[in-house]
Amino acid sequence: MSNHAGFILAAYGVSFIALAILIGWIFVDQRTQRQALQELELRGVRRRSEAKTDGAS
Amino acid sequence: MSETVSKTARWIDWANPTRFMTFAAAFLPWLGGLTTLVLAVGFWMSMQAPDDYQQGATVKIMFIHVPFAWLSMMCYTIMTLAALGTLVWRHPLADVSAKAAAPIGAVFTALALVTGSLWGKPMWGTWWVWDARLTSVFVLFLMYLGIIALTRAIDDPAKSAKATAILTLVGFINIPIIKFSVDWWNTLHQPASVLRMGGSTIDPSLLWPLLVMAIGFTLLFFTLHMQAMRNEIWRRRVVAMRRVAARSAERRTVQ
Amino acid sequence: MRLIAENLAGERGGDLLFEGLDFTVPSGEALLVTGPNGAGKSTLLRIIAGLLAKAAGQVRLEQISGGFESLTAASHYLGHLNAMKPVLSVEENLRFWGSFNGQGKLSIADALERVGLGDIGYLPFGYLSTGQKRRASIARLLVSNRPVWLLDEPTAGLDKASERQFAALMQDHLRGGGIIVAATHLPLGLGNTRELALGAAA
Amino acid sequence: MRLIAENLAGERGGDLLFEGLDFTVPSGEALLVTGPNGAGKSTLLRIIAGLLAKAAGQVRLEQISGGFESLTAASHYLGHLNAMKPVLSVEENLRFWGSFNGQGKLSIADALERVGLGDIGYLPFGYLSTGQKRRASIARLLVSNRPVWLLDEPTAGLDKASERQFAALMQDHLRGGGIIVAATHLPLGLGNTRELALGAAA
Amino acid sequence: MGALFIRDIRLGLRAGGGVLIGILFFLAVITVVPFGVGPDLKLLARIGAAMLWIGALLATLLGLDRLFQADRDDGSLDLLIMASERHMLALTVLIKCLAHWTVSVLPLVVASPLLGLFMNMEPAAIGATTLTLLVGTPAITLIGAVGAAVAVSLPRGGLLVSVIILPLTVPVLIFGVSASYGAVEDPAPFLAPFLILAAITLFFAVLGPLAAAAALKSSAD
Amino acid sequence: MGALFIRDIRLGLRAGGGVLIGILFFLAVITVVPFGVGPDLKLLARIGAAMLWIGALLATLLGLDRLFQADRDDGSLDLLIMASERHMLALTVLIKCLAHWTVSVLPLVVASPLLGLFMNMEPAAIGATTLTLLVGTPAITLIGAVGAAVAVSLPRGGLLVSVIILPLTVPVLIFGVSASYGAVEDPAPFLAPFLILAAITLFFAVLGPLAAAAALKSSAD
Ligand code: HEM
Ligand SMILES: Nc1ncnc2c1ncn2[C@@H]1O[C@H](COP(=O)(O)OP(=O)(O)OP(=O)(O)O)[C@@H](O)[C@H]1O
Ligand SMILES: Nc1ncnc2c1ncn2[C@@H]1O[C@H](COP(=O)(O)OP(=O)(O)OP(=O)(O)O)[C@@H](O)[C@H]1O
Ligand SMILES: [Mg+2]
Ligand SMILES: [Mg+2]
Repeated sequence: MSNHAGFILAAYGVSFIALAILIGWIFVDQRTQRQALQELELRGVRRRSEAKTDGAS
Repeated sequence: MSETVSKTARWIDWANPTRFMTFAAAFLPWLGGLTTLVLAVGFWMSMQAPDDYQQGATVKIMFIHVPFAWLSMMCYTIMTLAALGTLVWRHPLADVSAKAAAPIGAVFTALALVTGSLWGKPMWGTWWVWDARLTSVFVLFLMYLGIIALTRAIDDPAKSAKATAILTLVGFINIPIIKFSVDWWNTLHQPASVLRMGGSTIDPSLLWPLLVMAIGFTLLFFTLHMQAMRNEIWRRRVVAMRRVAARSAERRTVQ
Repeated sequence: MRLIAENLAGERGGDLLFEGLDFTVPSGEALLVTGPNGAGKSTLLRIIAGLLAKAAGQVRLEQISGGFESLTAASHYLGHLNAMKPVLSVEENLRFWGSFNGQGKLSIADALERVGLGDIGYLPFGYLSTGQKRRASIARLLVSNRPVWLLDEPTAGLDKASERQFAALMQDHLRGGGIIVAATHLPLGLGNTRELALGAAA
Repeated sequence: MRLIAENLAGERGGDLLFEGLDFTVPSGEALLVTGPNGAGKSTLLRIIAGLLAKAAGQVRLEQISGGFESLTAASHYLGHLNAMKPVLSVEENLRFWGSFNGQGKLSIADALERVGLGDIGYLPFGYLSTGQKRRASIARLLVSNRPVWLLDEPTAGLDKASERQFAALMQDHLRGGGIIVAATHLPLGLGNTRELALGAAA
Repeated sequence: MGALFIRDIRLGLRAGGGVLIGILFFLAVITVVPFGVGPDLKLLARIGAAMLWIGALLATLLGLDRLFQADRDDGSLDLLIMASERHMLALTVLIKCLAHWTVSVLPLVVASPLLGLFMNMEPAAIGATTLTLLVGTPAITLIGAVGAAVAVSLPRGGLLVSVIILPLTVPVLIFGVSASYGAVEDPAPFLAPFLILAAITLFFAVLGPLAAAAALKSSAD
Repeated sequence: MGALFIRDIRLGLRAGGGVLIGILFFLAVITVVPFGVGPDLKLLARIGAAMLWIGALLATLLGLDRLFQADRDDGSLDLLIMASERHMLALTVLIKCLAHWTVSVLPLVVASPLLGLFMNMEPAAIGATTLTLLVGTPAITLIGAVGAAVAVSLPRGGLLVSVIILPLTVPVLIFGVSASYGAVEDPAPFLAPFLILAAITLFFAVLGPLAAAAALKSSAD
């Protein structure tokens, strides 16, 4: 039954690649946001109030 | 009455974004580790699983196809609950949750479609048929993409929240309607008859790997979702702080 | 009748523009909202009109006369945009708003006369000059009867004569027991006005 | 350089609004076009800009410096509409007009600084308040270098401080040998100006 | 309310190219299908009803995105929202939908018998299709209103609106087509799907305006 | 010029939600078809090319009427016309058309092979349809641009002219679809209609912008 190996490999391969991209994107996003946040805090910008800023979402 | 109010208030208080962030920071590493472990075991088990007498080795696709299909529906359900959260309780985390879930759900749905197609070609001899289940998953995929597009098109979160929530809710009505009406439509024109393995009679040697994989992918979903929610909250803080910065700077130049 | 704001706060895109505003405008008086560009004058008017959610506090109309149910229902809003269709004639536009908003006071011909457009009501609105467009929108305030007028830079584009004409119209409205809240950079030429100065762009 | 109009006439929808206009604006001076609503001020500016056909006469630029080929090519036109896209940021809008119109003079950041919008260039244009929008459009005049500025009610919606700022910008432009033709109901606060009063609404 | 209806009809006739462009698109759809399926008249007759329905569905989308956008751009939407105590906003939406349907979709319905002839359909099928179009297309407009309201603040919401609403219009299409077939093919019933179609239209006549009104209210800024 | 292209692309992407929307729209349109005609794979394969073309036509027409209107409404059009000594107006029109095509139509062309698979089309037919779409759809945009320009210049009479111009898109559609079929069905030729299609596009690439520019120049008021 190895004549279907191509399909199985393709299915697992596509899934692996897609999930890897998704995970990678989420981690890159995390680093971007964290860096931006740190940079702003270094410049001395403060949120007006935590609850307010988050509440405005 | 007053008791329910205070109860809701307490619950909302618990789930405020700051607490969520603290909780997520502590919890995420463990969740991530567990996910890796379960997925590794599941993968090993599915490699060991015997071939099906009818479907041959292609049954291995089931171990990923079925969890993806389940997760695609679970994710939409979570988004629907979040939409209710936005519209009814106006909870600030609800919109964050919905927005973070949409891309993840879209990926899982796309993978269910792709792995299903890759299974269908050797089993049915065609990549695609317009049968009830396939079509409704495809429409689900379209709705995910539509919701993502809408959240991206309106950049003010306060405004996009409600629009997206309305769309998600209206879309949820759509899923049963489509499933139901596609049956209608299939009885009218003779559909290409579709082979389908009986869901109930799965051999334990196939069932166990499937269950472990399903749990693993569900854990993966929650890990990613929590992390994406964290990112989204950070993103909103960054935007808010940039605005504050800009405004105080403008005050300086004007005066 | 009194327009009352208590501890009112307004925000835009997560930024608080003003907060803790308290004011009362009794019937027959006008409130002039002033302040630099971006101070939040238009935001305040839109909040009073009920078009924008308030960030905190409240604003309401007390002792409403004339059978209106709420502040929004009792208000005319004249924003930057004229809310008229360029392809319809001035008269058609006014006739529509007159019957949609109801409570007619002046006939369309009279209203046009009052803003000095008596002869060109048949022209498509899109053909008018800037100032004429503004005057046609002012005529919209006259064809339906509303006690509260919310005016956002109403005199932008008006020439001196029309400004005086419009000041007279506002005086009439106040004398009839109306209330006016106007955001403006220019003096409006009214007598009994209070002023609310919003801060620098905050 | 001199802007010269000879026996100029303008019409709208078959009506002659003005005729026999003669004027000369030498380099370094401003012409103020005044008159009641509907007198044809905007029409005159659009004719000078080459956007509207003249009914008779002619208008031209003599001794053009800077390599421009015609009056139209040498002119900046600031109409009632801001010619900016609400969904693009202020900077993106200006960058587009800067590279489309070419002949850069100020950088975008400098131009925004000059109109007091230095820090909010990243905001979508649609988010700005009326006066801020107008100031952003004024910045458009600064990013490309054109000797002739045709301004239609340029200060509509500006607060007092921005009006002064804008007057200073216009003075600079004139000092650099530019020409300004402005239609307005309000004094612009310029020194060396000529005035052209168009008749009553015809 | 009547005033709003008249205004919107006037606007549609005077300014928006909706009517004619819609019909034109409808014609284009019907013209190219025979190229696809070949000169097989039987086959054409069979898919005729489906094609008329698909054409009408797509033509309805043209211009639907401007349903509220135009009013927002000139400030009318603010006043319509402010008047919501006098005229319930959902009712205002309903009237606007009706006007849009009258101007842009009704002409298609009227033209459909002619196109049915081109597709070699039987008279009974033509009648049934026209009837289902008449009853079913308002549902599409009403569903579309929700999409248009959600996307109102987007300057170019056109495509987005269609994407949002097309999955929702699927049931309408299915029942419309099956009712049309039911009228000619024997085993298939006509009345059941037709009644369901009418029910869908009535359902969305209530739900669509309510959802659209909610979206519009939250869009004001 | 590059700046104009980039601006228009940005506008298209930002406002409507991106390329994604284009593809998504097409997917949604094509999904609707099997619901109408039924899941018969053979029939779907036969009408596949026609459906892809109809979807593309619809996507091109959506928003095309706003091509110049949007610029006119915010005053940009005046400045574009005034700059005509620096940038020939016809070129400006061409660039705007290109940007519109790139944002709203190109994604569909790219997605069409996938949809061909869904419609169960043969590989040769898929390739031919994609190719004809790539070559033919610009013509539709260019023809539409003339209509849009005329509509801007004559706010009332414009409609009539657009309706005279838009039927010109029908030949494009017909040659596009027949070339697609020519690639798979034996008696029908592929090359002849394909070349005619290419010729139409080239012809309108010259004539369209010139005509539109002339209309725009006379439009300013
Ligand atoms: C693109 C094609 C396909 C799609 C979109 C798709 C979609 C789905 C969905 C949504 C489910 C979950 C159903 C539920 O739990 O209610 C599912 C389950 C399943 N699918 Fe697929 N499928 C596809 C192709 C296939 C093929 C080709 C096979 C096998 C020949 C297959 C076998 C299964 C099995 C065995 C299950 C689990 C059994 C069950 O829970 O009922 N699928 N699929
Ligand atoms: N839709 C919006 N989204 C986000 N921010 C906005 C929006 N509209 C306005 N703002 C911001 O809110 C602030 C106040 O705007 P507003 O229009 O109320 O000012 P204003 O006092 O009326 O100014 P002007 O005198 O220029 O009319 C401005 O800084 C502006 O940038
Ligand atoms: N597109 C048009 N078609 C026909 N007539 C028009 C058009 N635009 C303006 N008019 C008419 O031309 C006359 C002059 O208009 P114009 O805009 O030049 O006046 P203006 O002096 O700028 O007035 P304002 O001070 O109000 O801006 C007006 O009476 C107006 O009705
Ligand atoms: Mg304002
Ligand atoms: Mg003027």
